[in-house]
Amino acid sequence: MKRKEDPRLIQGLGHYVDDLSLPGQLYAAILRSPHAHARLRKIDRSAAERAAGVVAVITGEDIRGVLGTIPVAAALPELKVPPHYPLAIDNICYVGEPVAVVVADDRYRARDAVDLIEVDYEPLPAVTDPEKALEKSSPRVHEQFKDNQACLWKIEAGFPDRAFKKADRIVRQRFLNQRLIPVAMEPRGVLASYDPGPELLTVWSSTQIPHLLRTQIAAMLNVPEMRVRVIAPEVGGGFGSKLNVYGEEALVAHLAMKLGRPVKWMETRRENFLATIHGRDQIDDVEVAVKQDGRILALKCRLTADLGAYHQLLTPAIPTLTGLLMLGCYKIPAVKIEYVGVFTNKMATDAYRGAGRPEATYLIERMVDLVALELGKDPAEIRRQNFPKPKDFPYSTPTGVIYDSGNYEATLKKALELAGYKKLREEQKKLWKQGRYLGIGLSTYVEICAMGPSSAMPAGGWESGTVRIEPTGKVTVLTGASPHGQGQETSFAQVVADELGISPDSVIVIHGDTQAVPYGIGTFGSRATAVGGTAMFLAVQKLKDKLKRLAGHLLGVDPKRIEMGEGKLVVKGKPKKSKSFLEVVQAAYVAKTLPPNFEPGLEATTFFEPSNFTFPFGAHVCVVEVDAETGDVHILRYVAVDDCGNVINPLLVDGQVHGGIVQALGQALFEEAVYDENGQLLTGELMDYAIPRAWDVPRIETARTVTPSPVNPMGVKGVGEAGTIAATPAIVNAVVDALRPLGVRDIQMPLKRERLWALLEARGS
Amino acid sequence: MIPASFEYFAPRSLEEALQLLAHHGTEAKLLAGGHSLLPMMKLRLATPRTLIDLGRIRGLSYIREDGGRISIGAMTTHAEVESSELLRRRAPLLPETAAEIGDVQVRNRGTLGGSLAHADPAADYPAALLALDAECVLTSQKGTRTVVAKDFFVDMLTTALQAGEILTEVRFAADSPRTGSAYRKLHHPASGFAIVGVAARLTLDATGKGSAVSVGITGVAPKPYRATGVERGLLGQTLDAKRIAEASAQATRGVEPLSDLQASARYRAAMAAVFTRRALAAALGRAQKQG
Amino acid sequence: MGVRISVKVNERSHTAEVEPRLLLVHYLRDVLGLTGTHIGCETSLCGACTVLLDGKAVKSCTVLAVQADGADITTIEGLARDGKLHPVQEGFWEEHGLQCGYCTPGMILAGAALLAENPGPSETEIRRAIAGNLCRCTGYQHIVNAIQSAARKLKKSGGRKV
Amino acid sequence: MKLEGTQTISAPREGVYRLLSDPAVIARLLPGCEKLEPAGPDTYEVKMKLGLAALSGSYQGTVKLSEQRPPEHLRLTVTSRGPWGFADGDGGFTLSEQGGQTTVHYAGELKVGGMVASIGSRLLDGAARMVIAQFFKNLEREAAAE
Repeated sequence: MKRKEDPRLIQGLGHYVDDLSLPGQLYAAILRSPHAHARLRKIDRSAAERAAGVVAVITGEDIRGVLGTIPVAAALPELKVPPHYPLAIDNICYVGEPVAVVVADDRYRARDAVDLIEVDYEPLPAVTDPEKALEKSSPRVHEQFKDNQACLWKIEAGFPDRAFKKADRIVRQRFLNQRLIPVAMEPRGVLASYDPGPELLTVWSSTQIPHLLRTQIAAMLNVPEMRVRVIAPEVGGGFGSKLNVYGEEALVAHLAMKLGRPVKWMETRRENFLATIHGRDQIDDVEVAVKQDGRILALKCRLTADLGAYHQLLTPAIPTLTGLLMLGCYKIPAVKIEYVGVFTNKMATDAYRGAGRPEATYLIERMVDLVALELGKDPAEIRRQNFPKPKDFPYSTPTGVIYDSGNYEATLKKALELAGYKKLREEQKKLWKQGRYLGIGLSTYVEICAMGPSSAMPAGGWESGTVRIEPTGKVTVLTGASPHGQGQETSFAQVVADELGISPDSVIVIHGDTQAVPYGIGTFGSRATAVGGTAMFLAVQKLKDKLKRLAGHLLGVDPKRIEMGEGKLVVKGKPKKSKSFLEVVQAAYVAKTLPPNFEPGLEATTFFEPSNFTFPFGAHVCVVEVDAETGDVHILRYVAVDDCGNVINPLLVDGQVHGGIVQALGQALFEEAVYDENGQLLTGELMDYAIPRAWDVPRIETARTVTPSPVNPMGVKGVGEAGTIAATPAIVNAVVDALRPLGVRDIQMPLKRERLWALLEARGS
Repeated sequence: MIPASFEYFAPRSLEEALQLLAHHGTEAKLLAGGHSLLPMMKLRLATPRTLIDLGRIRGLSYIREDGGRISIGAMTTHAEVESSELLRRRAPLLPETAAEIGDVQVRNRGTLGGSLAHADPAADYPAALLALDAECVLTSQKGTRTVVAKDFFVDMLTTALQAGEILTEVRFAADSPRTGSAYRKLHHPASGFAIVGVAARLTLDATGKGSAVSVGITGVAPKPYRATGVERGLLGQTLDAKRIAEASAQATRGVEPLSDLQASARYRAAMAAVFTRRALAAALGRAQKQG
Repeated sequence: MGVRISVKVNERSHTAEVEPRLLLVHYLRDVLGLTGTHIGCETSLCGACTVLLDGKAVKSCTVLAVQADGADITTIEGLARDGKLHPVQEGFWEEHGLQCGYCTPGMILAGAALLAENPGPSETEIRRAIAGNLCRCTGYQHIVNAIQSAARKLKKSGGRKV
Repeated sequence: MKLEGTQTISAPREGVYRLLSDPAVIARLLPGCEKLEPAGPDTYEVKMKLGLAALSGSYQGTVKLSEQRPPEHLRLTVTSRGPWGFADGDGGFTLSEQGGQTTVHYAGELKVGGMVASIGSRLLDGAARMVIAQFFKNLEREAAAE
């Protein structure tokens, strides 16, 4: 089915934040620190205040005691939480930290006035290397803490030390999961307007979590939550970067209230690089204990996560997801993980597509390949040997999660067949002899989706869904999930239409407006369909029961005998005895012939709390050739076999998989946020930070197996992040495999040409 | 994302433009396609007080051949160079190079003159201009003078253009028979600029020896240069893959390669040799095809 | 100090007095209210702001409004004719060529400009032609499919001028 | 960013040293320096206009002389800030003489911040080289004029 979202989007009729304008609207522009660490000595804003068109200039002093701090919703033992103000008050801790806001009558003049603000900074020594930051001699990012360790979290289960003693071999490797910049195509933006009559503050923000944002900015602004309405209009991509509460959201709202005029702020791409959350940035020191036959007995990992200067919403929690998923799709009985979160003078990291799970999958999938290399076995064989079998599900891992359902061997088998694995290996041997570097990389992944049971989520893991059948027989669905490109307006309409036996054209899905939609959690962690969709599905069931009851009443039969479909409610076995869908709906509203104790109207809301996460899985195969002269990586084939449970709309699932794989390809080959030792972001624009373009990307071959999830009635699992989680190690495994004849066992991401060239050159290619 | 204010002039004739330029001096910048200048202005790395838009002047956009000499007006866009039938036939190196600049949209607006005058050390055109032994025609109120490409590029972002001068035309000789050329480039993965860009043109004599060989290299050093070491190794020689490979090793002789996040000086030097070899090999193949 | 410009946008003529530094994209969005053209970067790399200027795809964030004086501009709002979607728009809809939709208007116009010049492009030609348009959602494959599908349709219908 | 190199000036060491330690001369050596005024012991306030073709901007900052050991060593610290960020250079100059010529060895560090750091990195190497080359070219000229 074609997407319902598309007609407006392909005609330029969708409205993103910057497309909205209000009468009397002002524009905000932000002055940001060029220093990574400094004391603010003095700010002279007089020239800016005098500039043409300028209405206000505010600095940290103006918000001291007025605006609350930016929230962090992560509970971890020994977590240090530095105060994080929307505008720097005394100290600067990263390049890009907001120092002052100019509000003017047009965006050009606001921008002009920013250059007129004079700031006297006292530069302080910065620290950007997380390991150096842990040394005693390191400058401290926050003076009030005795060191830069932000948190410490440990898991130990299944006697890992004993397992390591029993091992035939121990394989060790350090992996750097580099810092990434999410680069949603639409930068962040906020428009706020305050209506003093009803005392209503309306905030339009490019966000993935309108309800949570409302709760949080109400608190930051110290206004009652019911006086705040948050609307997420069209959102031009998020990838986790808009799963957050940002200082600018509170600042712009504050300014709109203070100035009594609507205020808009749009992030520039440069600001988006400097001051929207970054992703990944972990150092993983991993060792695994293996038996000669290939069985993996235990895994140990010390995980050092560079959290940046402050916590954003989930910053310190992200690496815990790495911990939970670290054993991948393998039955590894013992584990020991120690995660240290570190403050550095950089932008905060937080949830970026996959959020902790790509890091886990990367390290375990690379490790399994290293084990194969060490034992001289085929990497497919090592994987098969360590998979839990279908009968093992639900499978409880030593890290404390329960994989709901799975058949890992089936996806691997299908992927290897599609790729023609055996032939590829033969081809590889031939090409190696000719001095050509063909490589084949596997990644068999499992991931944690459908976030998630509330016990495991900082702000609740349920989702809301409301279904309202209108008197005309048209259906309005309200979902607390706030999609931004995933296509739930279509897939949800499909589900509701299927259930009610009507056309999807008769269903509209509304989301992203806190005034319209019951409280919700939002779209992230591949949860929209499995959790939000289920809430809606259950709400539809309530209405179906009601419709059947009413139809039974109208037709004079037991409601259990009523069937729904094709616009009708029919008595089972008596096709002529029926009422049209519309007749029954109207009867519910006209309310003249209702069964006893039957509530008029047709609206139902469900808050669905999942009992567990879901665990999609799959097997990806990547085939590359490395240009021996330049180090250029050519991806020749990419085969993805994914199992995300039941599928509602195959085309949408393919779209998610393609996009995810290409984002992973970005990390594997190009992307890297580089800070210099003074804390300057050297990749501060798309000129220097490469995200994949159409010509960098191969055609992706997709296929699926279907293992429904028992966690929700639709049997769906989620697919938003699968590609990103799976593909990075598949590509890196392929490139390392290609260079195997040179004795290469690991290469640090991104696999820049020069890095590969240096390996080729050093080993006398 | 927003340029600083400036005073704007859109002269209708070259004379008028020269007058404005003379009047406003170094505070004025010339606006051609704007694809080098406007991005810098939007980031406020460039804040010219005055902009003189050359876009309204007729007669600065042309590609013509006269007696074996090709002349191209400075306001000719990359897309026009790329798709010129005349150039594809008579000097295919230039369209091949133009096709490697930026992307479609950039090529539709960016101009030959604008790109050359900006003199980005990683721009593509300069390599081709050097290999073509082109001349740049500089016009001022005092008249015109021509500067050969080798002397036009003075340093990073610096050309031989003096105050009051406008680059109006580029000229060079069309290919003679048994000439082949090629442009080979290692793209910067983000910006698309040349980490290394090599333009090669060679002509074979009746015996298959290289009677003319020129190699222009961009992206490697602060300014584009002729790889004279490579050229000397091939001139008058019977050209084959082996000799080309040997000569290409001299691609960075006498220059100190740049170093940045994407490529160290060592890698740049190595790639200069690889892409020189590839460009020359392709050029040779094309020259031989004509034989 | 304003400069007077006249432009034709989506077949309608407009005259305005603009500040010389006003970018074409801001003229289209803020002055004419045509917000279908998006802004994604400031370095002319993302292509979200692509419009057709005298039939050629250009990045309207890197063109001054004054440079467009006298030009004929097509934005995404003007691509459908007489209530009928352009084949490239149809292609994007049918082949799921978009997710969040932010890059989509620029991408569609880049595709339409390509097909106007080259009605039967190869996959490589399509990928080259949209290399100046970044998409972070789709992985490009469905976009390529969408343009291919539009090319097939155009061929069947005997072409259509953009 | 580390900067290091050697330049030869056709003049005796004393003379070169005198030039390098004379604020009035430094003002002429620093490319784009428009104004240099005393602001404390061996410290001067400067206004500079740095121009690389299209890219140009006005900077203000300070120049400080230290570690002065005539005629063989001195250290120059330049800080500057402008709308596109800051650029701070700090380097030692060691002078030796041979056959009436002075070899100046310089070693130091350049720190840039703000816009210049995050977008200019591609051009930074070349730009630094250009400024240094200009500095020594000016020094050569000053030495010749003595």
